[in-house]
Amino acid sequence: MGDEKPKFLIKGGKRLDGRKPEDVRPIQIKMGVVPNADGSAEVIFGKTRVIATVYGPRELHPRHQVINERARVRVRYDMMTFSVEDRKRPGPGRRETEISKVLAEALTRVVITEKYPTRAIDVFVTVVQADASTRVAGLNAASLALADAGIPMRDLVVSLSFGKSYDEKGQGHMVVDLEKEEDNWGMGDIAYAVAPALGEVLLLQMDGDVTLEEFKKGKTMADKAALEIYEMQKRALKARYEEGSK
Amino acid sequence: MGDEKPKFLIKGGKRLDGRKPEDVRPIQIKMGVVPNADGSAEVIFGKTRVIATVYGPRELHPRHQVINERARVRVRYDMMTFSVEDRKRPGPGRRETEISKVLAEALTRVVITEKYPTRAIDVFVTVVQADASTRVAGLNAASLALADAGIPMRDLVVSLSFGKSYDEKGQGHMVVDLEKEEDNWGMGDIAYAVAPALGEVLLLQMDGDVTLEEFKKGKTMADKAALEIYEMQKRALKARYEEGSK
Amino acid sequence: MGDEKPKFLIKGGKRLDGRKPEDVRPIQIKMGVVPNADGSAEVIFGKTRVIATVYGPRELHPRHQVINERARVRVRYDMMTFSVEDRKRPGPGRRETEISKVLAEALTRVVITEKYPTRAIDVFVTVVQADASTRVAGLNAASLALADAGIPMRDLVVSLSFGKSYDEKGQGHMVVDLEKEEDNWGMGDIAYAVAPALGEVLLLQMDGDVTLEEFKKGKTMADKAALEIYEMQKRALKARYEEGSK
Amino acid sequence: MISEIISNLELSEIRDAVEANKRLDGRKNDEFRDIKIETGVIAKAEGSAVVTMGKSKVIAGVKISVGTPFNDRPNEGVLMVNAELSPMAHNTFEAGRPGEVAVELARVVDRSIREAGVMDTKKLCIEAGEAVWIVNIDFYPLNADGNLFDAGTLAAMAALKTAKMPTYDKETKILNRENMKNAVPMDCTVVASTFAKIGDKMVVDPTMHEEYASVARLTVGIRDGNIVALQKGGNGGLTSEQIDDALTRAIKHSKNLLKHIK
Amino acid sequence: MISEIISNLELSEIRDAVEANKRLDGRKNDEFRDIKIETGVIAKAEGSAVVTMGKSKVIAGVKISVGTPFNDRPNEGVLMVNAELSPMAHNTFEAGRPGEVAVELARVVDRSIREAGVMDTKKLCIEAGEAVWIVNIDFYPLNADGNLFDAGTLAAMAALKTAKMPTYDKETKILNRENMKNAVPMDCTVVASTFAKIGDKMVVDPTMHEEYASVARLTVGIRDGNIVALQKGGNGGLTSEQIDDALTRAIKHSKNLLKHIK
Amino acid sequence: MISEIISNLELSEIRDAVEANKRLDGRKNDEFRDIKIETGVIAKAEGSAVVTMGKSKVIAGVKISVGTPFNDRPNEGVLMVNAELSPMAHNTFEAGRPGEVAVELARVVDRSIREAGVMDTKKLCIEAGEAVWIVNIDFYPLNADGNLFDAGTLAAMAALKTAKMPTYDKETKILNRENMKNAVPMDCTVVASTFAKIGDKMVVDPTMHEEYASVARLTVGIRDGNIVALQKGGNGGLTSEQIDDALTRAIKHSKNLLKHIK
Repeated sequence: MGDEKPKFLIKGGKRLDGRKPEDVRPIQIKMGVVPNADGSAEVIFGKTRVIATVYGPRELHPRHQVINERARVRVRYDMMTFSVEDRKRPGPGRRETEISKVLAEALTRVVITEKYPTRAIDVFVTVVQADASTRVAGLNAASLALADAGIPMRDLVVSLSFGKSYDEKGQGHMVVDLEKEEDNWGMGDIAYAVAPALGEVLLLQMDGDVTLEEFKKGKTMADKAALEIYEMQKRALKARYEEGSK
Repeated sequence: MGDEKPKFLIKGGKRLDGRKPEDVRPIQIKMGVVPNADGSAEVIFGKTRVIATVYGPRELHPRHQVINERARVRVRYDMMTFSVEDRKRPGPGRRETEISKVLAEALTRVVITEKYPTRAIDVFVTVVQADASTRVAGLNAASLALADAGIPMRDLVVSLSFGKSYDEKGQGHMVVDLEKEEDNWGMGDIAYAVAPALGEVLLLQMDGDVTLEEFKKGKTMADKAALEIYEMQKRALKARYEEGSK
Repeated sequence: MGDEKPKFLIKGGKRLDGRKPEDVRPIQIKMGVVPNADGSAEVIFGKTRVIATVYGPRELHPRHQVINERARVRVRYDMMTFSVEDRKRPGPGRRETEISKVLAEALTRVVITEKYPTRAIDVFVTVVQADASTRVAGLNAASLALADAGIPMRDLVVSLSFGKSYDEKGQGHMVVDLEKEEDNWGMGDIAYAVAPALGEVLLLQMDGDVTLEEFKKGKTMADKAALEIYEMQKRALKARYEEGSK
Repeated sequence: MISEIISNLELSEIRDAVEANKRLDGRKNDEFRDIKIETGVIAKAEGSAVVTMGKSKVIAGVKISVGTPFNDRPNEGVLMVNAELSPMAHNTFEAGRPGEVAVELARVVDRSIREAGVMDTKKLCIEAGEAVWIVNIDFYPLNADGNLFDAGTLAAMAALKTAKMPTYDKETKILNRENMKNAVPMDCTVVASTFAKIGDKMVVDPTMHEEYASVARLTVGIRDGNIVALQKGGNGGLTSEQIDDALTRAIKHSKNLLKHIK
Repeated sequence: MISEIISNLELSEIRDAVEANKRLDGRKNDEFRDIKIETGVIAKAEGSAVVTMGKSKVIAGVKISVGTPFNDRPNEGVLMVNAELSPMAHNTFEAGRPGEVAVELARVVDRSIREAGVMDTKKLCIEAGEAVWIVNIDFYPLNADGNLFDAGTLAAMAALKTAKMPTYDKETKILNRENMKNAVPMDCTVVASTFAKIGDKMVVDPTMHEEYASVARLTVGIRDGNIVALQKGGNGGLTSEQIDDALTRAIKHSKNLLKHIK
Repeated sequence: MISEIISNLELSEIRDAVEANKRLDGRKNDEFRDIKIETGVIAKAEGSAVVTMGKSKVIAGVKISVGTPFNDRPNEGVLMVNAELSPMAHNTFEAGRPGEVAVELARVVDRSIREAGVMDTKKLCIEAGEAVWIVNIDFYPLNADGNLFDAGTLAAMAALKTAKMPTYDKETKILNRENMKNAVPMDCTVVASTFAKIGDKMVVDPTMHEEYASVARLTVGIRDGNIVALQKGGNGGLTSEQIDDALTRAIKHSKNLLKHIK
């Protein structure tokens, strides 16, 4: 990563990969990619590839983690060692621990956990290839994998990043779905998730430097893009359901 | 600590900080410094500052540690990372493990543990600033915190260090309550605790090189100083009690 | 181990230590070497010394390891820090974990585990001095220690290594019971164990490069040597039994 | 956030109080507790501070040493923020490796400081590729009563502001902590405001019981009126309006908070 | 091998099927499942492959970096093979430090590659005693349905075969992964065949349920028709004839397996 | 000290025996068990010894290697003493990281050796700041029947006394353990005596059952008649007189113990 900072990330309204500020990268959704799991999905955002698998509801160990009134949604976000430029040591570090926590909180909001008191619903979010926005790609995958597992949900979780790029004059521009260069060099990186039907924001993390107005503008762009992703999720689930019922 | 060895630690009956051999440093006791805890106390010996907190009697995990007939007194001695010259890595190492063990043994003797079968009484001894004699300062703090928590006790534990300093001729002199230079360069460092009413020694650890006569002399000096500290403990508890009953 | 590769490991039918290809090193068996244990044995193959101790059948912790129908045979293979050329860090690494697994599997076959449902039979295999073939020496010791502990068994486990040496022309020769130089520089190292009465191979691991014919030849040699070791085991147990019944 | 249970009675008391904009300790929903900052409390540390925020109390210490830079940043020093939820400070804190609560706390405080550009780590270079300053900020609650995020950020900033640099002799490789005079190089100051969602209100600077009674949390790091760090926590969601409300209020609060750090 | 219980009914079905040389999925006892290998699947990795073997699916990636050699081998690079039985891939896999099953799997795949002499680590020396190439091969099951040994070995070999070397500038000590062209130096190819003993038959390439139904396992690594690695697993024994049978068949299978790795 | 329970009957037998100054194994309260020391038992180690003390048996080994000195002591070698309470030796010893019992045991033996000045670590310097000798002494009980402190100290000393130094070539950085001749530099010898308080008597060299029956323990390290290390253990207290008594006796015993170490 001894790379030089690029002169611009956006120029004439076009980003480095040709996208407009409000464009997400090509998104692919593959359902049921891990047959062993109770539910699974792979979500691809450009060069970012993440697989989520769900096991459960199942018995919860260790005992002191049991919640009497509802199921506990546990998330383990991890990166394959070769998913990044420099080999990542196996096993979660502090970054992965934090991400696992906020993903679990977002998913807990939509899972109807009270249907499964004392049980565990385990979600494994595994980054196969990282090109920024891995946690939000993973959260979409997790939402789909939960639905694939037949876990009753209040809504889907729709997630993407947004942030602040700069043009050749150093002027900031809000953009959605950051790729690697924008994440490395941009002036703001926001991980964001909504439950559209509930009208709630479930994930919000930011590194950067933005004004309140910039933030609001980005959020509006993200909300719009989220609706597209929401539709994709629903289409993928419908197709999966129809395939299953054949 | 690439420091030079001082030419003397005591000269003309005066130690580097002006104390006489039998003098302890100025001691401060603050009760109830951590309101969250069931009991707490801070003890300051010169520049050494240690806080002890007590939680319990409470349920004991893991199960295999439970003692059917009595409570288990557990101690966790730890140092804040910035309490010492070179940052200490967080978490206890081998030194801390050993100290925790001997402190727990000393406290177990005075707590009427049979009143709380199967329970845990947890004592956390945290060094905020270290200038030698941290474990003995911590043991006084722990004794006070236990009393503050209302745990029934057979006696208080009164603790201080003693050791052997040298004068400008290299001649040894027994002194009480070592500060850092005396600890680093002296010829004997003894951690010592007594239960005055029980007439028992509850802590005794030594690094150094002393004759039997020197040891006995130091012990006599320490026993005398211990009685002063005993009175201070009692006064602090009395003041705390009166404050509480207002 | 910056040592030079020797010009040959065998010449004129004689190995570096004078043995013929089919010869095992002098073997010593000492029973009951650790009186604390329920059973124990030390096995010495030349300069390789291994002690095995057995504790059990005893209660098994943690609970999730319990097998309802039978006892679980657990093995912990470990090397003393000073048993090897360069000090080994205490505690098992990946190599030790693998060896422990295959030893446990071999022993499970011969122990009549169904006699002790839910219990643990713990076997500790400790290398005191390593000169190759430590796991097979350890497996013989474990077999004897189990018998010494009075654990009912279907058969004894008889174990030795075999492999492929080279002569001064680089020609391969199969040999049994490798010592250190043969292990380091030879072209094949096979850890092997049989239960002679059952007619089964219970341990088989190989590093190397051999043809099928070479392998078969070595195996035949090893089977022959195994019968000698089998007799030694039986003699050692008989002597132990007679000593015990005096 | 923390698994202790509070009674349903207390829960509804807290909610009613927030609804009436008069919290149980008498504060309005947009009011911080009293803040007191004491610096230079640890002689052994290069910088230190104790922050008292109501009944929450946090101690932070700065230790500065010399190490080798990371391979990919040969001319940058290293800043590390770490939170230790020592079991001394609350009966729900456990000994052992930092759990997810401690990790999140440390990372959120670290994030504000890093993203605000408080420290230009290039100024911590002693000799490129060879030796750089390593600045460790560790903080511990001395008593935990909620909102350790904001108290921790204040403590870290106050400790850093008052810290002094050791000196280092490149030849002898000796680090000297006597007569430290120079301040640590700092470019700006950052503060954080944390909000808890109780009912559908956002209350600032929650106590621990308010945290138990809340369904979501939002921490906002502000530097010069700009947002530099955000972290939502908790199993509940926030509406877009609740977020905007919190951000606006955090910008306002930042001015008061900054006054506490000289 | 893995502690999941299968029903007695299924157990006897599997045994009867093997006895009749017609396994539950229709295969003969000496038949592998269909194998599919896709390489270059991970742009971030220097080499990568996904191997599908029936319902078992394994991904392997190669990462190459520069490090210092071991003291006792100053002019040799380092090759490391690691298996991660991530809990994503099966409900019996657990998070945390690799257990004995993962360790054995990694070490057996590593053993075949090392003992076959696939890589002459002396060719990985950049500057003796100073800098050598470190080649890490990590593999993960993406779906586990038995015989991860053979699938893992294939995946590791296919990833290695298609891997490219980064470049390294000794002066600036900069590692460059752009425009990688040169292949990783390889001297040969190794493959493995694994047999499960069910009843008194040895069946090749067992599914996970066949593994549950088996009492012993034998993995055979073959290079150029020679045996380079062996590993018996399981609580049961093998007769000498069963071993010889497996070895003979493994040599035969190796030719087909090799065809899958270009 | 160790949580195994002994019966009340045995407890009172032990107490009565001590009271009568005729312990269950026939010894007087101030009598050690028979001590046997065998050295040079491990050819792979630079020094080694097995100490038998009644039914307690301890093996110690010395390994010597070359490493870099600590930053703050550039011209001093390193001496490290470690105790491994391997589960092989007693059914109460557990596998895993050393517990507090093992840590205390190791540190108390280490303390005697270090404080007595047995080894001047400055004599272990090869090249200041660059290379120094690292001397590791590890000891393991081979059978545990009480008083591992004194047996461990004897074993460590005997192993060290008979250890030989490897040679080291500064140019090639090659460590050579062939034909080792020179002794390890030692300035003195230290021994330890441990007392258990049973009733109000102090008995020397307790068996494990005597340890169970005791309420406190005192270990005394003696060099040249001076006290160099002390460690009290156990949940009970000692009177001042009991301590003085133990110290006096430890000084006396030290002369006999020294005879066992040539």
